[in-house]
Amino acid sequence: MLIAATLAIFVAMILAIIRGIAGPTLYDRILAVNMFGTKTVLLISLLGFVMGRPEFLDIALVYALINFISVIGVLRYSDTNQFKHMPTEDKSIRKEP
Amino acid sequence: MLIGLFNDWIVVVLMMIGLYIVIAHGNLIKKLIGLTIFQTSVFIFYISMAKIDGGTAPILADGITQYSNPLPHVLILTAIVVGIATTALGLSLVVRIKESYNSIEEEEIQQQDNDEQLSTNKAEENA
Amino acid sequence: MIDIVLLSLLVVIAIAIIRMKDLFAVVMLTGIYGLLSASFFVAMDAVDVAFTEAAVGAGISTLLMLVVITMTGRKEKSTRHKPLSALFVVMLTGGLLIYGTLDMPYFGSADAPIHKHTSPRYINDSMEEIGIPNIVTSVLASYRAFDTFGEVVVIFTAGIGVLTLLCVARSQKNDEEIDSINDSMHQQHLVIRIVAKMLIPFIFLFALYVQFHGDFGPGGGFQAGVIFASAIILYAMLFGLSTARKVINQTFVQVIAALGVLLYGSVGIVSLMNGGNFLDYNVLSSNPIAGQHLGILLIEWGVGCTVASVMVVIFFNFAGRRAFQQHKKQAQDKESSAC
Amino acid sequence: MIAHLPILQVIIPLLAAPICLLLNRSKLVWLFSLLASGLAFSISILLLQQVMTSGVISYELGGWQAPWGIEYRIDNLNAFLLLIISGISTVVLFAAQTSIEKEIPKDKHVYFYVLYLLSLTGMLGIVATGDAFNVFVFLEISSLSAYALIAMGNKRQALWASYQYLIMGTIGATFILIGIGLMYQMTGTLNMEDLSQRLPEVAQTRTVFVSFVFVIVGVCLKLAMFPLHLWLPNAYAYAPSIVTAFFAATATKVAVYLLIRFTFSVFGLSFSFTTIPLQTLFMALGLFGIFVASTTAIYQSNVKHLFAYSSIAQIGYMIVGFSLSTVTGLTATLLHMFNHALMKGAIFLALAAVVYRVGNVELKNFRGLGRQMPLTMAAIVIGGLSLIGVPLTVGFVSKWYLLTALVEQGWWPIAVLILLGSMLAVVYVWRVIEVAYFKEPLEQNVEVKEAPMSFLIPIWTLVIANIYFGIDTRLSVQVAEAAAQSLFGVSP
Amino acid sequence: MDIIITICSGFLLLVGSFLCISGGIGLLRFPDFYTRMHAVGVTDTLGAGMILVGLMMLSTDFLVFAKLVMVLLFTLLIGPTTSHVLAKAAFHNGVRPKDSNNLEQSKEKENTSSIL
Repeated sequence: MLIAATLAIFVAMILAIIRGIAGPTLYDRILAVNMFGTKTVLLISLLGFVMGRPEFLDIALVYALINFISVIGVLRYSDTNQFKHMPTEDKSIRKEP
Repeated sequence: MLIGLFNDWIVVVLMMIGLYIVIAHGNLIKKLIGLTIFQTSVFIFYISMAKIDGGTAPILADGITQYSNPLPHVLILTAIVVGIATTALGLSLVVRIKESYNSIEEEEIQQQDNDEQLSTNKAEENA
Repeated sequence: MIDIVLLSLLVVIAIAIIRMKDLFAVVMLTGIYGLLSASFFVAMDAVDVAFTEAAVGAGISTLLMLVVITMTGRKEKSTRHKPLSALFVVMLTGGLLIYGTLDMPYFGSADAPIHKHTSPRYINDSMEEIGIPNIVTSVLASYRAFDTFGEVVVIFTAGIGVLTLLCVARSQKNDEEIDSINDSMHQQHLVIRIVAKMLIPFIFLFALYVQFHGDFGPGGGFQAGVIFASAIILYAMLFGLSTARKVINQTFVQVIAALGVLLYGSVGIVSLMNGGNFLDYNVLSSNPIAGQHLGILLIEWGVGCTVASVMVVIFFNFAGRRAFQQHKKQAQDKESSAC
Repeated sequence: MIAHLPILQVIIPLLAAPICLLLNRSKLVWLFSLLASGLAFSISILLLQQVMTSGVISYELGGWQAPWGIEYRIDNLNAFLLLIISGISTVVLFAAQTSIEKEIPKDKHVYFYVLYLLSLTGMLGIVATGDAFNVFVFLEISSLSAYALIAMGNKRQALWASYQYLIMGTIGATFILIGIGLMYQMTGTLNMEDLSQRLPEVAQTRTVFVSFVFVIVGVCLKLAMFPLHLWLPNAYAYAPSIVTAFFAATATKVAVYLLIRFTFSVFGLSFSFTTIPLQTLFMALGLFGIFVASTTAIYQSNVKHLFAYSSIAQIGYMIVGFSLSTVTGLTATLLHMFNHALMKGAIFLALAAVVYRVGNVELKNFRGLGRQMPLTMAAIVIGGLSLIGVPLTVGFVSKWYLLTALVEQGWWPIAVLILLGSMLAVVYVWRVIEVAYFKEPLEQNVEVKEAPMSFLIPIWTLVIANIYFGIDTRLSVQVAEAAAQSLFGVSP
Repeated sequence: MDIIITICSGFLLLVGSFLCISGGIGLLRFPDFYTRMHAVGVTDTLGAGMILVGLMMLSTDFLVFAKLVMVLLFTLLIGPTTSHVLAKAAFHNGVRPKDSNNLEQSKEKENTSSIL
């Protein structure tokens, strides 16, 4: 059963990578990275149980943490010109940041 | 034969991709990323060297006899930190180069340097 | 079997990185590349290495590249200069390496020479000589402690190098201006700030757990330092750099970095004074095992301090430079609009 | 304390760096780093005496025996290099404070000294260690601090030169890492002594051959040998002049030491020179390097570029001596390392004095310096003469040993080529002398005065050493001979 | 007793992995950014929760159980937050949902709005 779950997670990771490479807009790619991160967390925990070494769970926790911080970092710096001027409400289509 | 060495061949392919990026691409950040890929593939080569079939992680636990070799892990811990140190220094250089040359493409920077060199030589002739 | 799948995924991503033009996407793919190689290390039982690679490879380097890209622009010019000579050099080295792999011991074979000569002693005797279950930490901190000392100095050098290049003399004036921007940021990031307020203490606690758990499970000075620094970086990203600088100012962090290296060196000097060789922990206290534990604990603490403070210094300098550039652009906009 | 000398040699500058960061006042930090470098210099003298009397010293770090722990092995070769590096660094540090006054902004002086001490530690660490992976770690320390130091130059080209050096240097270091990894894979040990015993039985495998090629290419990248030297001229020309003086005299010597250590001690003489035609390859590259570098040096308008290219030519001489693989050939290389350090140290320190007074080192600013800065120009003249190899100077000694080694092997034509190479050196040295002594100074350089004392003392100590070791060659030749014998004696 | 546990955990793992795969397929097939967001956001948190609870059932000693609880809590906390921040940033930067009624009008808007 564990092996089946690991294979499923692998398939999900490959799908995420396809979207990551193909994704037209930047935010599709951030979404792919986010999904890829959560899938790696699951993969590591499952590997921990498949290989019978439960120490792996610390690494799974760090993965989730790092994934969270890098996605926040990407979003924080992707809308770069947010600080140029006060963000008005009716934000029309943004030109190249 | 194939299965045994397949791992190393993929690592060699990764190394060559990293080296190709460093040499062929003009963008300075792309070069640094190529360098990271090149170094990460060397780490993967070291770690796949240390693995024993049926061996588990080198943390002593009762009831387990076969452990993978811990020494390459120690070497790679050092090498990862060296890699991030070089990347951080390279990125700070890229920021300063962008500020002074206003471009991070290798050809443009080289062009600006050559023009500056020519202008100083010309100034020297008529001086 | 798992590793072949992971390696082929890595090759796919590396090829995608070659073809991508938009640097943002390339940095994202580098993040995925770091995560994938870290999970490869987990599959290869390299637990500590996976820890560090994830925290450093996928976390810090992606963040740094992001900050640099916001300063230098996202588009990469498409001209590939001298691709043929690059291809030739790459083919040459690749062919040489493949030629070299023909005589290598097969992957995972137990009778390879490296499993015979030095490492049997590490695996069998490390429990009696040093007494901690995690062999990687015992080799890292005791058998080859000088390598780790060199490595702490490498990180310290990188921190000083980034400081010399990006250090910006901050005037008091532009701090108030940045604070005004901060208020606008507040209502932008309301949700994430509340979640971050909940998370950051937990991350600090987790970092300390990793620091002191290094002897029994995966973990140690480097990983703890990087996690500690990433919590501070999260705080700086969300609550603004100037508030973060008020909490942790530049000189304080430099002092901690220097103290970390000195702590590591002084453990060596003390063992010199007690008559052992440099970094010989047996002489640190009455019975050797306690000495080893004490020595490893102290140097892990030194490593943790230095790595955390250098990572914070590096991020603060990059973000500080970005704020400095934006501030200069604003000043120019004002002048151009004013005159 | 005497037993702990090998490790103190590296630890004192290493711990001095963070202490300097804590002190944080540039005057105090300068004195402290001068003290640390002087201490390292005196330790290296003691070590040299100890090695000359009692043979190889082995120091186990952490108290673990050799192949399991890291071991410091100091033999004649190491001690000789340690002496050169710490000596040059002490002399150069003497002039550092006044020189960086003009070239580096005030708030960065402390960081300059910290990076200087770290690069000194890196070089001492590479030379003193007997563990292959430890070489890589300390190589990274010295390279990282070198990139940061070069990037502190005031012109914008310094940033670009430092970036190129970073890319080339990291590729070189990673090649060395691959080489060490392959060696480790086939023998299972990282200790150099242990490697030299265990390599012969696996020497015929392809992996060891590839690891040898990778290590040699990586070291040649660091060495700036002829085809891989592109990063050196810009890096040395645009860096702050004190940094150039320090690196020109020591950085390439450390790489030459690595080349010698890996080919002779680790892989063994028989393996290194039979698997690939190392002898003819290195001889050809060395000679080619001498001629190409000397001719490009002649057309340079910037004097720092000129002497940077001449450094590449001098490395060519060392490579030719190394490729002979005979005792006298190796002695010639070791002698030339020592002499080249003295020559280049003196010349680049004098250039630092010129930069301090005139502002830049373009050839047109050198007009009439012969009269305005007599002592500095005299130092450049004597350094130039010893570059050419005029008798009574230290350059002549190393050229003499190189020629005898060549003649011993019966290669007359190559000896003639070496003499032709020295003639090229005459041309570019004469270009500098002619401008300095026979041209009227430009109008803005008229009121240039002599360099301050803090420059003249180190410059003239090196110049006097240049002449003294040119005449009384007992000390340098005896140490170089002993080192060469120990290398040939060591390998079976 | 433990047969029930293995069956339960097996069932949970199966459903969890099915959810993950469906999230992946949703990521690829949905036409527009926000629909993909929805697909991933939902299946991520639920699928991960399921698998982790399934693993909790299998875990023997308490330490492993505690770590799994922490991983579960952490994923449940950051999953929705990241989706929220992602959607907010995307909307802020002009990525407009593709409304189905006037498909062609949104067609030209789609290519102008997608930044890259």
